Amino acid sequence: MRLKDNDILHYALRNRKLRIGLAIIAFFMLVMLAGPLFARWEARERAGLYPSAPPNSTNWMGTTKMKEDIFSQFIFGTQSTFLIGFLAGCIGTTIGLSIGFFAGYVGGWFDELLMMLTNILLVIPSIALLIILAAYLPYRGVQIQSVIIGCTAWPWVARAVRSQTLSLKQRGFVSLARISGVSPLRIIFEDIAPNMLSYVVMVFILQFGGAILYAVALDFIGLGPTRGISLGLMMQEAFQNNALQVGYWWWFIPSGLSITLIVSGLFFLNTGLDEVFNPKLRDQ
Amino acid sequence: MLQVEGLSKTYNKSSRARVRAVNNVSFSVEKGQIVSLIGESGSGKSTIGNMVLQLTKPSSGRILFGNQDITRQRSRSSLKEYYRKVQGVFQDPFSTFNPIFRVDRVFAILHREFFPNEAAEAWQQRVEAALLSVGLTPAAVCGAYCHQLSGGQLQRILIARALLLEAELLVADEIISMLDASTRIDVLNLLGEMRERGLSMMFVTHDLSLGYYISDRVIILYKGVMVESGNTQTVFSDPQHPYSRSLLEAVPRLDVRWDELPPRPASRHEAAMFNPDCDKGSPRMEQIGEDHWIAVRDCLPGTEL
Amino acid sequence: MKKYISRKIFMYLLTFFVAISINWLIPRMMPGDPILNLISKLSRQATNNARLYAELNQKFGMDKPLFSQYLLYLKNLTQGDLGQSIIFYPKTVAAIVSKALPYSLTLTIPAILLSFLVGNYLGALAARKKMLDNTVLPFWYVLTATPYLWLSMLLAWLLGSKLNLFPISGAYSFSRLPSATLSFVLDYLHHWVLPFASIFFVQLGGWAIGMRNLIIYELDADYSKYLRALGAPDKLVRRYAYRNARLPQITGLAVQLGVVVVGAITTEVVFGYPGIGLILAQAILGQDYFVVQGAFLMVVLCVLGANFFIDIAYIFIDPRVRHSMIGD
Amino acid sequence: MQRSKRFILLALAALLLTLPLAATAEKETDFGRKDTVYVTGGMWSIPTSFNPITWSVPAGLRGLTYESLLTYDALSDQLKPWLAKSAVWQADGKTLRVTLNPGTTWSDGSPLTAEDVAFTFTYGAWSNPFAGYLETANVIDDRTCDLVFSDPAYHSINLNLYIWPIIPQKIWSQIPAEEATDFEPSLEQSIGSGPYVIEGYDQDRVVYQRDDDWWGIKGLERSFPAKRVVYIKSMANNVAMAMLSQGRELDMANNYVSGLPAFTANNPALHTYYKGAPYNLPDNIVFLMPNHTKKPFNDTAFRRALAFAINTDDIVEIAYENMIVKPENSLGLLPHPGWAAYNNDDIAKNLGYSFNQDEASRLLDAAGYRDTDGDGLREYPDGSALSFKVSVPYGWTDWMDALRIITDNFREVGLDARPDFPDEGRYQNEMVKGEFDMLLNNWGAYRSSSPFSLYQFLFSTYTPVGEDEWTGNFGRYDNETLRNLVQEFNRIPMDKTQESNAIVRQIQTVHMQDMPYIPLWINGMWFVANTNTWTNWPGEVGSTNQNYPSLWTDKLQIGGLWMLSEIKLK
Repeated sequence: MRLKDNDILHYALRNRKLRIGLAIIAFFMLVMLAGPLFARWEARERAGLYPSAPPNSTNWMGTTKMKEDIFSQFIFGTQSTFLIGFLAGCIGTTIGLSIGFFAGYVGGWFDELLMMLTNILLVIPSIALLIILAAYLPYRGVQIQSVIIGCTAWPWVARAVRSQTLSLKQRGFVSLARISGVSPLRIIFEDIAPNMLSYVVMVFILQFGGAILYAVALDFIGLGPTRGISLGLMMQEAFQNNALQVGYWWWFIPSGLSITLIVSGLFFLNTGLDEVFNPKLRDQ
Repeated sequence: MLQVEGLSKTYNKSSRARVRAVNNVSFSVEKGQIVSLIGESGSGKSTIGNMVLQLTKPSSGRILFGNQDITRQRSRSSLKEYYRKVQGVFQDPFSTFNPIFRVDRVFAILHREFFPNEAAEAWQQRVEAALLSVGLTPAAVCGAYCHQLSGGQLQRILIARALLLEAELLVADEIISMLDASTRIDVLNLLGEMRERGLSMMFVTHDLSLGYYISDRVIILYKGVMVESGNTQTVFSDPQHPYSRSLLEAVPRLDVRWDELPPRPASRHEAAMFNPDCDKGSPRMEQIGEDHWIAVRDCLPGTEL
Repeated sequence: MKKYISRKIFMYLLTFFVAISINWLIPRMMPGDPILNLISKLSRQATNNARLYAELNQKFGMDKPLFSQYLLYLKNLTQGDLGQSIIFYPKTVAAIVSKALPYSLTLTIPAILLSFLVGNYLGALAARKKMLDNTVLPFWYVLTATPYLWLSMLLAWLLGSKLNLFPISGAYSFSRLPSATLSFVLDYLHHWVLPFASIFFVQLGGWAIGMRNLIIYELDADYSKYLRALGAPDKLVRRYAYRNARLPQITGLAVQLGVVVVGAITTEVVFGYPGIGLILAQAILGQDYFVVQGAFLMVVLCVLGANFFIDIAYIFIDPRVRHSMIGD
Repeated sequence: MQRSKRFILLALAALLLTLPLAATAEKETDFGRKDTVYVTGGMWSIPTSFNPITWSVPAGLRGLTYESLLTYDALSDQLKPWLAKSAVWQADGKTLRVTLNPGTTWSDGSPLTAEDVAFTFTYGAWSNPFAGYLETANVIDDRTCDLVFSDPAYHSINLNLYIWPIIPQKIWSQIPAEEATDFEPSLEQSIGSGPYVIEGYDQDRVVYQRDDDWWGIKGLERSFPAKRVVYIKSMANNVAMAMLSQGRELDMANNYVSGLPAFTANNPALHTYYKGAPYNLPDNIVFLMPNHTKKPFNDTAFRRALAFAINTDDIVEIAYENMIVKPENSLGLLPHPGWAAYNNDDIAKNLGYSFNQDEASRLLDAAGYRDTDGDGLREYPDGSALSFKVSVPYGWTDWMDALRIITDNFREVGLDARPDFPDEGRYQNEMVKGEFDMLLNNWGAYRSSSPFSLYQFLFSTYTPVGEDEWTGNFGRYDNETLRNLVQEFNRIPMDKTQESNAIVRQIQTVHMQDMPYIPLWINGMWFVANTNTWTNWPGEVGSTNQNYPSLWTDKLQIGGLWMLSEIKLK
């Protein structure tokens, strides 16, 4: 049943989707990590010589209406966007996993209760939570945005993990662990969870990408971070300043294109991994 | 040592399709005895095994072990106490081992859960002794993953596991059905040896010949209901219940051609089974011989059978 | 079965009740004072504001104890009374929502259903043809990964501003008032195309990818292998695979239909489409809790309704579900 | 199975498409392009109630459908007749005699008489602007009405003569005064006297149709060329821009459009008031409001230092792309003929400020705000850390951009200032309750017939923290002398400019010395038109339409109406 380790590596290296996905993500990781070495200004620094200038030797990707350097914004925006995706992905996946595991494993009224909670959270749109938080918080930062997204994005994970747990629960090794006197918590984390590792990785990747897209939508309707920069905010500012209509393509294109690339890179990665882990899906 | 009284399990997720997986089953297992639960798939035999192992909660009835009703005590410590004495081996050896760990993890868990005070080295020696006693070379299995071992080896490891705990009762659920013929007999013989050591066993199987081969007593189940039980020899030589009969007749015989089988006279019980005037509820067990019991239905007075 | 359904109904009612209670609670947890906002909308004259404040407080029931406010909310809810808007004062929430709802529904329901049908069809097609799979699949990924609004803006810019093919704002021409005539319907459809397309295309990719993966799984399932071993034509095998793969997709559809009301919030903002999303965006920024509450109520109803419908439909569509109700 | 599914889908789609139709009229409408003028920018919300005496009316209602007694030409600073031929203060200084133009009628044909005028100003609705001032309203005859004031607040009254609408007595007398603001008149009940009646509306528009029997055609010798005026709810910036450039369904926009200079350069059909910078007429002043109940804003030296630190030129040039005028001096007055008499340049020169960060630093140093711990940021004189935030509602993009420049300026002089973008609701709450550090606001600083409106906004009230402040002194600047001066200003007749200016000089002196609120920049009267269908839009040169180009609520009465009557079909 189980693939040998080198099998997985073998397929992973040969999988084209995985390679494309990895290449895209690696590129943006590079932008994110090495970029600050080249970014000469802060994201909000009015650094350019001219407002709304097309790409030139000083401002490699041009400037915004406020003379901000778009290259710097792109670097720091990519960082924030990854941070949002990563944090929100981690939070959403963790909460979803925990709730899914317990609901699926413990079952009974506990399951009913948790699933009701899940359904309610599916039903109450996350903007509701955002409004409350927006009112209480002195400001909204990138981290807060990702916490909010993470805290509202888990119901899908919980549902999926629960059904996976239900099927894993029927497996012999869970029974064996139970008659070995292992505690339910240990069973969940030692026996069930590791068997879902590949699944968890994929869930995380999807949450990562989903969070990025969700953050963009929040930025757009005015519930984005009030401090800092992200690719979504760049896009929103370009939109509000008519960048496309006036012809400032260098302001409008990079943010949207990067988000599209990052998220599709994540999707490629996900499908690639799916194919590596599930022999049924392989091209060959 | 184990007494099962009026055990029932009903899955009622839907009112129309309310399934009585186990219906009012009573039996007992004495020390050193092997009792086989025999029935086709869906007869509820595995559910009984799971209830005895406390993996499934019974809907009603009692399970007494050493005069204690274990269905009433579900605290972790009492559960652990119970598992010291009652252990199980399951049908599919490959799914019984977590594929991502080495197989000897099952021993490590035992060490952690039941013998935390025992020194690692002493424990290791006991593990090796147990493995040797089930006919395995410790070096060959320790450190291996389950997909690297055969089904027979894996089942032996599980038996060794029960030995380490010095369990008193082993619930063996179809443990050889997924093994190939040559290893089957080895495992069966091993079970026989275990009985010699005083281990009681509940042997769950759909295989009549296995039940006949290994057990002291048999219980034949049909759709969750006990239809016949008793001494293995008695039941097999003179099955009384129509279901037991058809079950035994369905086994191909080497000495008689199919069409030469003598016609089977319909029994009183068979007639009762299909008569609408007879009770449709759970039948009661009636003793018809020394250690030979059969399920009967009560019919309305004057019903022509 | 009856018990199953009644239990489901009970759970749904319970969820609904809890959800609307939370919905009620949310505005009350806010630190600010909605009446203050309303007054600043209504009047900037200082002279009468104290009196006005008291009057409005009473009118909105804010002077009552919290619990009786809650009971009043429930009572009003049963009468379809969702309260009064703050930023659109003195319009009632029910009036605002009912006016906007048809626009949202006519935009998103066809977009979701059609993308579902077409996406599933394309996904099934891709699962069959390797070449199609390799060429089109990456395109779908990119499509799904594109932020809605970015695509909307590009579409609006290209097809609306540059090529002048489609109008880019409103649900029908500003030169019209609605009438039951063919020319109005055509005008309406003309405005509908761009917002529809921007939702349709982004969703299409998701459905197609899902369907493709599911079919590939199903084609490898034992029953498919068995059918093929029996010599069944490929077409038949695929049809069975498609039938099975459809089920998880339908679950996804239920969820999508649930967010139909606010799902297109960004699209509606970009195209000035006068649906619930546009109202909600304004209400959120203007902290109009009553409108937000009303819009959320629609979401709650849609999500629960769609899920319930699918839950029940499953019993009839999928024998496995019927079976799983029995097993543990 | 497949076929039936498709059928269901088609049926569903067809059903859904009919939904919006269900609630609407039978008759076919498609306004002729040459009959209609499409405008946007004035309406920010869905049309709520067509009730002219609340403050949240749909744009155009006051002006197009309901008329005021007078109008005010905001370009030439003249009151002009409208419903009233004249409104003259009598010799007692307390009685205002209003004489109506001949032939004024309501849209149902019935006459609009002095009774209606008297009713309007004595009606007990809380929004009545003369409540508290007016003693009685005496109807002299059908055309004449004397408004007798107990407290003749000339400047306030003057403002409302050209803003407040006259309402039909026969409709409103049936409505109890306390329910007046909740009253939602139906279209049948919407009987106005204006040149247009409401034809219809939807979520994103109001359609006004010309009343060809309007009294003013004869009475004012004025007519409106467009058969319909369609008010379109303000839309996303880029949509407005695209629609403007196409000119297909939009003729004029009164909203701030980012990137306009670059855009107009490539679109010859687009018309702005000025051909180049500053493109727009000045309309209102944005103030930086410190909270005087908090440290360090209660320190005059600190506030004055802030004023010197801000580079207002950057705001004009970068945040506003040169779309607005630069202020002439630091008094915070509009460059507007109505206010010109009060533009006391000498006060500005002697006491005012200009952008000079060295001076700002000097003032801060002198007041003891020094960087004592060497982190590059100033501390309080006692050495404790000093930091504050400046608030602007999230989403007001031009203000957000301007604020970023301001806080950067503050940091340049060593102050730890952060821009803060709360949601609009929180911004308002904090403002009204006095819980902010600093904020930007312009509520009452708009173009009017007298700078009294400005000083009323800034200095006429004082509310301690704990109570709600609504007028404009959000920072709780407590100066009783100033408050009395503003009231005194209000009680000097409009034409006695010299007497008024003596008081205004005192107000300005205190303002510049104390710097309670810092004038920052002058917002434009955003205006862009497309000349493909309608021409002769107001403009600096080559236009006979010399009117204030605004269709915002309550700005039709100061120019918008005149503008609409003077546009021409191409």
